[in-house]
Amino acid sequence: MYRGGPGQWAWLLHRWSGVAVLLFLLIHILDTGLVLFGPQVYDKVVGLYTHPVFRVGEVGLVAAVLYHALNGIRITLIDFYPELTERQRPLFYAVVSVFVLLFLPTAYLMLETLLW
Amino acid sequence: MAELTAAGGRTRPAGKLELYAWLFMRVSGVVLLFLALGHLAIMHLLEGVDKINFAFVAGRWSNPLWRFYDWFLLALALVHGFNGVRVMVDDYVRRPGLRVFSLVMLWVLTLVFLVAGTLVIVLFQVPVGG
Amino acid sequence: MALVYHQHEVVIVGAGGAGLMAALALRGRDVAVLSKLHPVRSHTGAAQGGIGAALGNMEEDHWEWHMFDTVKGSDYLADQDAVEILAREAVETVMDLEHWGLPFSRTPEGKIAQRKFGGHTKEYGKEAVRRSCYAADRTGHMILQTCYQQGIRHQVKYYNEYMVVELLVESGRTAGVVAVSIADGQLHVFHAKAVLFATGGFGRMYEVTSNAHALTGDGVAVAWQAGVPIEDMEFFQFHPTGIYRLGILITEGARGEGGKLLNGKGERFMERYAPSMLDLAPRDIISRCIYRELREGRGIHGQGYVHLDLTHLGAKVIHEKLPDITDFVRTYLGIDPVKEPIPVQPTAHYAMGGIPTDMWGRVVVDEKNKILPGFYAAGECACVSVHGANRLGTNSLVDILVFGRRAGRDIARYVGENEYPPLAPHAGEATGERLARLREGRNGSGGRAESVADLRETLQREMMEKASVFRTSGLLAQMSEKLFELRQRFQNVVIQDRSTVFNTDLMEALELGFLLDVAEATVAAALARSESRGAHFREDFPQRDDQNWLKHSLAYRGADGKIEFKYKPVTITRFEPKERKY
Amino acid sequence: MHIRLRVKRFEAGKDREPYWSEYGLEVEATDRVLDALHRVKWHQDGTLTFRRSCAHGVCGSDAMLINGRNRLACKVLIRDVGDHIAVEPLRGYPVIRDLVVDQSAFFRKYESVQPYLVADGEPPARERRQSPAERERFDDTTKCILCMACTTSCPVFWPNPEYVGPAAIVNAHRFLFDSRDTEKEGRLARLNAGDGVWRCRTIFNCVEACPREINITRAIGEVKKALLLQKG
Ligand SMILES: Cc1cc2nc3c(=O)[nH]c(=O)nc-3n(C[C@H](O)[C@H](O)[C@H](O)COP(=O)(O)OP(=O)(O)OC[C@H]3O[C@@H](n4cnc5c(N)ncnc54)[C@H](O)[C@@H]3O)c2cc1C
Ligand code: HEM
Ligand code: SF4
Ligand code: F3S
Ligand code: FES
Repeated sequence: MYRGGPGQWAWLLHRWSGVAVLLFLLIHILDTGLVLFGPQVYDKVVGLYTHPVFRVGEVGLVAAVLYHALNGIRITLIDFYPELTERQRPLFYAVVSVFVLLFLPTAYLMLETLLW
Repeated sequence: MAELTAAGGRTRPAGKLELYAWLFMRVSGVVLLFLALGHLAIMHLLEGVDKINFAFVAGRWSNPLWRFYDWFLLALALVHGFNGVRVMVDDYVRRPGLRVFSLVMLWVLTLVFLVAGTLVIVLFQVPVGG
Repeated sequence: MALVYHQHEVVIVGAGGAGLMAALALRGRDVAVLSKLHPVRSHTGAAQGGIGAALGNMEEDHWEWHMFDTVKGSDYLADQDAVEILAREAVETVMDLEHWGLPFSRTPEGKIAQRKFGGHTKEYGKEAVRRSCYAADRTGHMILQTCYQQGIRHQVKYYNEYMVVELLVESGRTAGVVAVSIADGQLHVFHAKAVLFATGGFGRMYEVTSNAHALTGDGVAVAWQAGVPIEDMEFFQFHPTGIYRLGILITEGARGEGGKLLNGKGERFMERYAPSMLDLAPRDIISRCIYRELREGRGIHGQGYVHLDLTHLGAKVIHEKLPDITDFVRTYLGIDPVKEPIPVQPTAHYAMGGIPTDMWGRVVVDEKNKILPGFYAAGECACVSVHGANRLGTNSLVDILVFGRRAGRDIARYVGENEYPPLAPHAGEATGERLARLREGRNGSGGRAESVADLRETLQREMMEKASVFRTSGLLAQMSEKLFELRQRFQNVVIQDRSTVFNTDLMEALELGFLLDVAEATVAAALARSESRGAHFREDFPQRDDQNWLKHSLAYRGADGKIEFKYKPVTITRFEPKERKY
Repeated sequence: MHIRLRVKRFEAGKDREPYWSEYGLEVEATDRVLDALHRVKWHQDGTLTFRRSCAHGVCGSDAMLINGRNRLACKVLIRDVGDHIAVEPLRGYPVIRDLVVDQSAFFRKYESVQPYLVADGEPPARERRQSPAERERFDDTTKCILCMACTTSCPVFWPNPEYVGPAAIVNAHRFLFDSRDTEKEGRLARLNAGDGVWRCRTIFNCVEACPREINITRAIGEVKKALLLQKG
């Protein structure tokens, strides 16, 4: 394993979170497509999503999108303001911090009903 | 000295494709930031999956603005995501034949999903009195 | 193994500043540049301080002043007709470099910036002048890059990682070279009308040196083995400020910007030795002064070093003008030169001597300047002689470029006028057999197997002790015996690596052979010269002796292996020898 | 101090797979890793093969993977890497032997960006003028010693040796932002190609690897921006 800096890990995560979100999106297009077959079919399938396994997966999805979005902003900022390259490490830590700040309460709210 | 490899100064002319693709990723990213995070916030935080059912969708899509919002999100995310994978294919798939095949498949898939998703959003009829 | 045959009108050996400049002067012709290192790894890239030229961009300056300083700096041993060319052509050479893209540092008006350097003065010695054109403290790096880049532009043909091991001379004419391609061990014969050697220096014969590992005097030794004499080998310059123990150079530019040398008592000791030039006196003088201070117990904490103090220059000057040396000092010593002085000691730096040439880079083989047709030399491996007994800072970069180019121009003329000389049918085969013996461990006369590293380390240590800054006949005689012993032991060297692929073990063995050659010539010439002049200081003959020694030495290897000398007069045109005071 | 030095070995045309050799030796904490390699080569195993020349970080010969990172062996001190040291050849180019890789493809990429000044018209008798600010504009990228550490640390390059790579871009930048150069278009077009500058994903490994502390990603960003703002 090459011992790269934070940028390397940021990129790996960005890449695979993007792929994960894309896969979800494809599934989501298919399941939403079921609305064309009427309420019985749709409600039955979508009802599966209330299963705890899916609930946890859903939190994972939110994490992936959130991280990908925040890091995407970091990259876009650096791209349009090359002088920010000098601050790439702090920027990465900012992404991580904002991620934690937003993700923890969100995850709590989303899983709240499961916990009770 | 002996040349052990051929991978050198070969260039693949790209016109402005790579430039626009790169720019698109950033612009669509920023738009997606609002669309996708907004969507997630509404669906998974304010509402919660247990509230999502046929009636909910029907209610939402009775407003064309929401239909447009969802379609726009779908289209943008699809193209953004597929372009992302296209870049990955360029990075990882080295065998020329396999590469072309992967890229073609990718575009076919994108088109299929885009058309399918669009059809769903356009064709969906809100049941009378629903 | 069969030899691979090539034919090129011109073969240039060495891709440092001198070789590349010659190649550029020959662009459009059938030229091959052979180098044992990739061109951008050449040691020209390590030069820091600058290139001297009387541009007069910052204050009044004239090439005559530059010429005078060079002659005086050489302790009057330089040939003044050659120095005149150096000083005059320096200006256009610097302009050429600028036009080719060299990113010089600039003055506020956008001209090439210049700074002070040791021994460079205005009005024939009045005070220091700003003459050194620089690109921060990586002038050599930029020169090497710029020349290499232009070479790419003009499609110069490079043979990289080819090590030249033999010069082919057929019936009094140069016919080519024999080289090993390092990557696969294949032996190649290059048949050529003209050959230029630009193989750089040989500081690696000393233990503490600013020179790269690759600087082992290959070209000088190979030429010597082909019967060419070598000139002025007794003059080897020690640069006063190498990083303690490591020998890594701290450019004179640091003193040019105002850095001071301090001894263990905190005194600026150069005030005592060179009251007008102080820390910017020439290198031979400062190196001796440092050794004196050390001998008399005034090193820092009684150790073998003094301090180079830059702390008063302030962070801005240090970071802007001396960024690389700041990096070296931080990396290797963990010291911040903005806050702390740097421990320094003299370091083996530059060979004034080398393959004798005339002003067109043509190699001459006797005291009457008889030419060996088709053989040229330029750069540090050559001796024109523009540096005489001591080179001034910034003058080597001028030398390699001015005379590299002149050699290139004359080669263009020569190859236009001449056909390929005949090549002996078995050229290179004896060399091939010798290398194969070495590689296969069939070397030696059956004595104890010797290791290259042990012999080299002994050589370097002993040369440092016995033939460096201060010399006596006793020490030199001991060194001479030591070299005889090392030469014997070298016959029994056995290397471990039997492979043909990138065999650096074999290369190091060959390089040790070259180092032994140049060391023998150095010691013999130093023993012969019973005077002190420039970098050659004999404690038993501390005075300069113009009566007997205002002449160049030419060392020949006799048939019996003994070294013999001939002497050649110094050309004096404008400046009569005077006592040298700063 | 005592260290354990492991070196990944391979000889083209002889070995099928790389293997590791391990050496124990005494060194000073302030020695360079290059010194340790030399000590092994000179006193333990003469077959150990690597490139080196200047020994102080200016010639670019001895970039290699040291404890998982690209470094110059002559610019890393033992105390910076500890007493367990693992050394491997740079990734992504064919290994010729041990730590020596084939550089030819690397230099072909470098050459492809026209790494030389092109200035139209007859040069003036004296120097072309350039203000200190104009000179400063490209200072950072003039420092490159072509050591290959950046390109071979780039995760985009590893699977895709066609990527022109940070080192070539750095050297294109050196001329793109030189006020004297007049050949911007050709160079920009080259970098706009499919294997050009757009392959860079802002990973910053190159910056961390560069022994000359060049802000490579910034240079790449500036080239991207120049392409973006280019007319036509
Ligand atoms: C640290 C340092 C700083 C310096 N600073 C300055 C300065 O500020 N100003 C100044 O004027 N001078 C300076 N000098 C001196 C100057 O840099 C050198 O004298 C000069 O660069 C030598 O150039 P060259 O072209 O002769 O040789 P080099 O640049 O040393 O090149 C030698 C070439 O020969 C090749 N070669 C060697 N042997 C063989 C072989 N057997 N077969 C094939 N190829 C071979 C090598 O591969 C290399 O390409 C400095 C020197 C050092 C060491
Ligand atoms: C929410 C806001 C989003 C932002 C700000 C964003 C931003 C970005 C950016 C800037 C890139 C380019 C990275 C690069 O060139 O190095 C990128 C790549 C990518 N994005 Fe997004 N994106 C977002 C949402 C999405 C979504 C919803 C998907 C899935 C459908 C997605 C999938 C991808 C993929 C697969 C890549 C390619 C990754 C790579 O090349 O390494 N992104 N994203
Ligand atoms: S940019 Fe830095 S790491 Fe890359 S080749 Fe140049 S010096 Fe080496
Ligand atoms: S590591 Fe590679 S992706 Fe770009 S920032 Fe450096 S070139
Ligand atoms: S040996 Fe020159 S950079 Fe390390």
